[in-house]
Amino acid sequence: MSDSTATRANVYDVRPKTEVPAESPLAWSYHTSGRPSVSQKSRVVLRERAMAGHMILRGGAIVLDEAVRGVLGFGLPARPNTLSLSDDGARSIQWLSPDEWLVIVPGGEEFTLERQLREALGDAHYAIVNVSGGQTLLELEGDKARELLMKSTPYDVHPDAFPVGKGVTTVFAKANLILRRPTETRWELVLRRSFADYCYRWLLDAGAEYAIGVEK
Amino acid sequence: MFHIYCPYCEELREEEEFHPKGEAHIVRPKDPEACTDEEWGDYLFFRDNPRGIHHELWVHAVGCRKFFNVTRNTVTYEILETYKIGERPTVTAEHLAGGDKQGNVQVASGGQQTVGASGAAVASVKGERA
Amino acid sequence: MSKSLKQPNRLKEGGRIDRSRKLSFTFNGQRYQGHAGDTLASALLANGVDIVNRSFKYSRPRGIVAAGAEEPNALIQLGSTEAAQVPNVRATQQALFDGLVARSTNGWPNVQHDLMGWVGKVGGRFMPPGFYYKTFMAPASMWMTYEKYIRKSAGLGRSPMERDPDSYDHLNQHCDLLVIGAGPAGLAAALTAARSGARVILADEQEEMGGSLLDSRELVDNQPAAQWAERVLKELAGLDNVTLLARTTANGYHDHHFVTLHERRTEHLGETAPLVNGHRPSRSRMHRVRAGQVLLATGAHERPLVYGNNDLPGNLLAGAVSTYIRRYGVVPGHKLVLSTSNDYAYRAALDWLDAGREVVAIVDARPAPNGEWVEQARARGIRIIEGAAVLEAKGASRVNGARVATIDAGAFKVTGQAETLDCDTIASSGGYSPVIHLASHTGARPTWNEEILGFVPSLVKGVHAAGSARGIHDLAAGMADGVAMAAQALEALNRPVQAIELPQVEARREGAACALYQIPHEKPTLRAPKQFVDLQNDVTAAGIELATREGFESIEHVKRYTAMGFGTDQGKLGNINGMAIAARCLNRSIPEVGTTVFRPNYTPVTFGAIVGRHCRELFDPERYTALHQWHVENGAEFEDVGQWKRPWYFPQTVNGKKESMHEAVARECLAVREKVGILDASTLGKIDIQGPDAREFLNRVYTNKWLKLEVGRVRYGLMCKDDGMLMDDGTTSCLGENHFLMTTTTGGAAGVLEWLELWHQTEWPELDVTFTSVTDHWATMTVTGPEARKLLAEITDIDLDRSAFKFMDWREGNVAGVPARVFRISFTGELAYEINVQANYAMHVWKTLFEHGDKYGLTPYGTETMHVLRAEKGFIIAGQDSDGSVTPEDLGMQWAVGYDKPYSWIGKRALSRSDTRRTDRKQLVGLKPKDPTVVLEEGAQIVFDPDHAIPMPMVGHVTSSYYSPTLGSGFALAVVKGGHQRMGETVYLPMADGKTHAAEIVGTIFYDPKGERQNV
Amino acid sequence: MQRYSGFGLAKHALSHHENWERQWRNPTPKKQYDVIIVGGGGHGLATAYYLAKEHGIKNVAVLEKGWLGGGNTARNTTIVRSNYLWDEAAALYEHAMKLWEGLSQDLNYNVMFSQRGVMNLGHTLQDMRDIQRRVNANRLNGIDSEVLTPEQIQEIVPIMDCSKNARYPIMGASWQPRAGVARHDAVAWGYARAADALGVDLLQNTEVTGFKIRDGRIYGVHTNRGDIEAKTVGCVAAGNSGVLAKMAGFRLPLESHPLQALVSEPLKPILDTVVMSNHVHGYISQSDKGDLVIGAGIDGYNGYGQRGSYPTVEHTLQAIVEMFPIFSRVRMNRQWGGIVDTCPDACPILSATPVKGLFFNCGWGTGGFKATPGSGHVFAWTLAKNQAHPLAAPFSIDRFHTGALVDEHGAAGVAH
Repeated sequence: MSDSTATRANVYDVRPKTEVPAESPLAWSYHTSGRPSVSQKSRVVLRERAMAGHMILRGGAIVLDEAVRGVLGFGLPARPNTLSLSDDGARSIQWLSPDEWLVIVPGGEEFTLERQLREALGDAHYAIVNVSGGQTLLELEGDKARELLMKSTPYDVHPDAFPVGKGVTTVFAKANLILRRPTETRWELVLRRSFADYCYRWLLDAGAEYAIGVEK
Repeated sequence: MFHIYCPYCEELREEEEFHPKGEAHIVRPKDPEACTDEEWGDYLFFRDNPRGIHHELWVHAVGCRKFFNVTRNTVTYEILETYKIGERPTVTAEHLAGGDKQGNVQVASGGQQTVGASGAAVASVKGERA
Repeated sequence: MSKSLKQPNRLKEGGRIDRSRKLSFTFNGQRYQGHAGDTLASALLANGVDIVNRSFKYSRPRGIVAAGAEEPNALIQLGSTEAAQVPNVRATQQALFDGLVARSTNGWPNVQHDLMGWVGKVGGRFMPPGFYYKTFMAPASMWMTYEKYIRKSAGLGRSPMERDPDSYDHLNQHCDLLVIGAGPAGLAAALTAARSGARVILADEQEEMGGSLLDSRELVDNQPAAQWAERVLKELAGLDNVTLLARTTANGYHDHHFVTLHERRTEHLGETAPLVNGHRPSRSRMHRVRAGQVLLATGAHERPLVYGNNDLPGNLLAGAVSTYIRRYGVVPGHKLVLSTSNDYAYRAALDWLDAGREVVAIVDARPAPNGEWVEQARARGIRIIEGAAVLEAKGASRVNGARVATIDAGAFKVTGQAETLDCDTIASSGGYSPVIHLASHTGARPTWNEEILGFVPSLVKGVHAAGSARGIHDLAAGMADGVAMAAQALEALNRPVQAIELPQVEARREGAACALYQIPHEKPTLRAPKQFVDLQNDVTAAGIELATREGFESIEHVKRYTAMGFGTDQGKLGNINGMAIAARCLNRSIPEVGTTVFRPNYTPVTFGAIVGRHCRELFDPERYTALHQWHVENGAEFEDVGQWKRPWYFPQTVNGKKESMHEAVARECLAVREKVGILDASTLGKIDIQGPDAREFLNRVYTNKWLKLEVGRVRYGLMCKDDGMLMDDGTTSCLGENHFLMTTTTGGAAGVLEWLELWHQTEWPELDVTFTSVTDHWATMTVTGPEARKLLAEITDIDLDRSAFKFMDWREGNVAGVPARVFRISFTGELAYEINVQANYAMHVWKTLFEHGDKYGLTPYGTETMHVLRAEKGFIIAGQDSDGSVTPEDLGMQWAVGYDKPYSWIGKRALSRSDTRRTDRKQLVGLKPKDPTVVLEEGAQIVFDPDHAIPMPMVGHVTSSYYSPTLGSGFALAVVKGGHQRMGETVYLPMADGKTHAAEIVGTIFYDPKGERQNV
Repeated sequence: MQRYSGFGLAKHALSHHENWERQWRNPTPKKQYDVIIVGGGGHGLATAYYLAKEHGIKNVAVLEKGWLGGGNTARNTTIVRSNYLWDEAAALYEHAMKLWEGLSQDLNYNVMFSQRGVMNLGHTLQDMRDIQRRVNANRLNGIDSEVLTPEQIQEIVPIMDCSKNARYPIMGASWQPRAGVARHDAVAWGYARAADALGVDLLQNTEVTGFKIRDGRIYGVHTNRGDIEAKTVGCVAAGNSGVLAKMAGFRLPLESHPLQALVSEPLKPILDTVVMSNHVHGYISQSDKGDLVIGAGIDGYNGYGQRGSYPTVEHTLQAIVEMFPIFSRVRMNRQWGGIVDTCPDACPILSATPVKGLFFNCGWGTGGFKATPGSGHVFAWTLAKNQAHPLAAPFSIDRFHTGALVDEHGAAGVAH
């Protein structure tokens, strides 16, 4: 059934060329639930890395790995449920399934990246989907961050089971998200837009006993 | 709550991440138009529903979104192996009733969940055949 | 008042209470004092409170029997305020705190003088087990009245009537080894595993860890046993790989070693959680533990003996007597008679004597007991009556004597002359039952062990039991077993074992116990004084005998007929005695009668703890679109669609009066039909489909044809399951030769995506295609109405000319400066553009549309108006106009069925089954009410003959019905048997108010039948 | 049979209850019976009773592998109602309802059928459409059923949160006043005692290990207590139907699933009706003993283990506390699981099979208990006449081949 022609897809930049007001998925949450301030007592600190570029890559690992290395300078994570990062940590690729990866890059880079990847991939079988509007990324730090996660996800977040460089899609309260640990001290939560407010309110509620604060 | 080895994620995950999707290895007839109503109804609705070893389809819904197969004892709920779509089970009721390997069932790499069937599992399978 | 503050039963010294901290509390309105470290039960006993409750059925006075989870009687209502009420708290498990307020759950007007007790005394004999099955039947009409009175006497405590002020939470835990029980075996096991480097959780239900070590007479390393426990706990507390959870009950053992541990975080501090650093912690916490291996060191429960009036206050378990004396410094009486079948219980008499009170006698059922503690008792001058037992307790509101005689336990006969001993306390021990509850939660059936006279757990793989929990009651052996079982668990985990050195425990010679359950009486059981088996449910030996006499021979039947074991203690004290009695009556052995099965919970758990944080605002996610804030600020009423909050309608305030829904919808509808409206359609499911085989795939999952859809075009499609019934519908656009965007219904989005993956992964893996949800990525705004083009033209660079951008085309370009895909599809029948932009920019685009829309009368509308408009056009809603029994043909949508597609697409074959070929199937039609002012009820049933008697043959029902402001009348969609062939016929809708509406069957399209308006 | 009455009870009390007779015999199996019923649960015992009482067929054996009423009869949440959507299902359940209404007197055994009303809540517009559709259908089928407003609901159940602040505010409900609950064990025992009195042999601890089939016709069964012959065999073994079908050489359109339930500790009376919500997914009533009896939907996987997954219990209690916030401090005593045989259309099978003389009564899903008298009555007729009772006819196995399903899914009336 398949032919060997290139994936002929509709590709275009969804970012406006001009300055246009943009709202992260948490805009409504900040408006209604506020942002508890960070204090000395805060044992968990939350920070949104909004407006980043999020892309889904689909295809064979070997082909994609080569293209990604060429374009981004680092490859796909080698193992399931892991993460590879650029040297500066600003760009990441995460394993989602045997033929699916999530690439997160600084906002604005995604379209260029998509074009470069498509160029590099040529006739290969693959798909690239921009999902930047559909999700956002939260960072969680502090000595009680792990306990807060234990309240929220059945996944084992003990360092033995969740070393630096790991990332998984899992259950979070009654939603789901991508949970990752790019550094020793930092956790990242990739939330779906429509569930973001629920997850945010959950974090504030469950984090209240740790005097959770939200950085602007 | 089950602890299920996802053969694609290559680790054990909580049942909350999965959805059961019924009996595995149900093949859609190649030529539906050539089927009688009875054959079509059998494909749609009739199931083995065994008490004992059951091969079933699950999806790692909150995870890699892959479908895969689980061989599970429907009485003890013990999972004997999990394996990818397109693969065949190595643990079957016939196999376990056969006897010699029941204590230490070896499974293809990645598919291993728990080694060996419990006595109860074997007993129930044997009971079914008696 | 001052008298009651004296604590007459409190010893001058001893116990593990903090005598420097006095706590006052109230029980049944009376103020008392206790100490930190007390339980409510130990404090009540210290204060000499005998009657703590009245029994459930016979209303007999009841006192405290046990010291732990097995307590059947001392169930109290806790709480000083309405919102803090907790029913049925076991006084033996409630730590005392200052200001605690408790009362008995039964007894009217109070437990001391209870009127129901009189009823129980006189009426008790008319209430054998199952009495209600045998009476209250005549006349039939009276049952509900009888039942009203039966219900009045139901229940123990009462529910609070106000919202719980506290919160609860969950903590997901993972470990290599979960050790349940921190007694000698559990501590030894935990230490072994901890030193071996495993991730260990050690949980114990009591206020203080240590289990039997805390009240043991035995020395460990020549020191009180509790000191060894303290040493071990200190070491464990210092290890990173160990989590210690005190006050934490393992209440359920679920599959694959998932165990729920209920930690009472603040229940010892107050009736509501106290403020800590300005924040109230959760009152209790459920640890959801996934363990690699589990070690049960849950100990054993002592069995009481079953003799006459064994429920009078002053009858206690022998072990409880020791616990109260040694752990709490409380002697629950003055003159003790101990009735026992074993050596170990002798410690109660020795402890009693040490406390300086009188031991009247030890009544030992064995002919010549000679163990070490027996000899000690003899040496200390205690009278030991051999081969004998207590036949019955004497007394009215407290024991004042014990009738004792020699017995032949095997022949179940009293052999000697009875003697009445003057005493106020009877302690009894019939042996020790391993606590096998958790093991039996796994489905493993326990087995009877004749040697220890108890059931021992059967263990599924990965579960280990150690010490008393598997019948190894000896202290030294139990500790050694803890080490051995921990090693066994570590080996299963492939971990090296770091052995620990066991402490020195002096060996103690112990004589064999005898099997003793029910004590014979001179009278036959049915005529003897009541001998209680299950105290909480008032089940007696006579009741069990009667059940077996009536043919209830399986132990499950006996339990159900008598209610034995169905109380909140789940028969911890009574089940085995009950089985033994049933076995005696049936002339069988205990294992022949059956086994005993326990279900979670081990002890009851508040709903709140199980619910955790998933309540109130966090009960279920609320999903919002990117435009939610605007909707809120503009007064939208919302409709729940799945988890989404969708604007339902936007009521405006006209002349200070808020519009009704009807008014708002009429205004919104007319705005769309006459000017332009806007809908937030972002909740529709959106799936990005890419790959060279995408087209073929669509051709197989949709009923209609997809091979020739050109890039830039959009098509509507129906999706069926393989039974031919409609599953979902939506439009799919061709974005590129190998690239499509599918839309689904709001509620169907996740299901459709999983459906596509199912078919791709399991049936057609050879097709090269991928599916990615982009529901959240794109925000969708539908601008529709005659003025839509003019409005949109103001803010877009897309050529909107009707020849350049046709109906069912899509184009890309900028809208309000934001890159967009615009789809010319219409769900309203009017000219319509669905604008899709990256969701982060949606609010800007939406607001820009309003900035420009005023002059065109741009009106926001919600789902209700959307429904009216689409129904006027005969567009269906999957799930509303169809229900899982409706085919595309039933909907009259043969135009969307590709009968000649080469591949037998999903659902095709089923359409030719005999039932789906019937011509009289229920088919979708329009209904025009004969009275235009009538809006038919959705769900109204349709008949052909309104004069038919009930039951009336029903031929269909109304699926959608609205008032159409455009048509000026009500109209409806409905399914009617053979409806497609019945155009113009009249049907009837008989309603609950007695009216019958008449309606004409018409086509489904009520407005603009040629579709000219959407195609301008 | 010793007749039960209040007067008799008093008389027995005076003789210290020493003269009560067995409620049923413990007979040894005969070699041959006219009809064998496989399965001694409520449905099987009811079938035997009606065979003897209504059709004069008294040479009947009920074979039970464990103890009478030990399957789902012993483990359900005892709700009885008949407000089903489709005519076929409604007729069957209403037939049962009418029998329930005189059952205690008919059996001379108080099954404590308590018509305290059942309420099905609606929380969305679609819920309300479904409720109206069902209530209208019920009414035209002669079944008592009405739609309640939130105000009426609040009046009947004052402790429920009917406020607009709820996550899914209550928009209305269907209400069947004649519906209610019954004492589940008593139903099995009452039928057993009455059937026994008519001569039916109740054989406990008697497990069927195979069928004797020749030329496509049944002539008996193999059991652990020897072979027993009968030309008519009816299988009524919920939780075991698939296994029995396999022994007889065919498959059924069934899956067996765990269905969990739980009870609170006994409380003073606080809830007088049965409240069910399909949307937030939980249902609740209070027993005469004071327990809150709570349940929800089935677990998704096949299971014969009489237990299910813990998250199901969590979700159920979340729903209960959402509806009844005051129950947060009430404590859960016990949970358990039953095994329900579910059909793709959530309706039962009452049917002949490919083997002549062998009939199956199964697939009741979560609806089994409430159907007990009707199921037994209709199945007895079917076995006696070797022909489907008119109420049973729509529930033949054939429907899964022709496509004539009676789809109670999506009718908001399916759960319990």
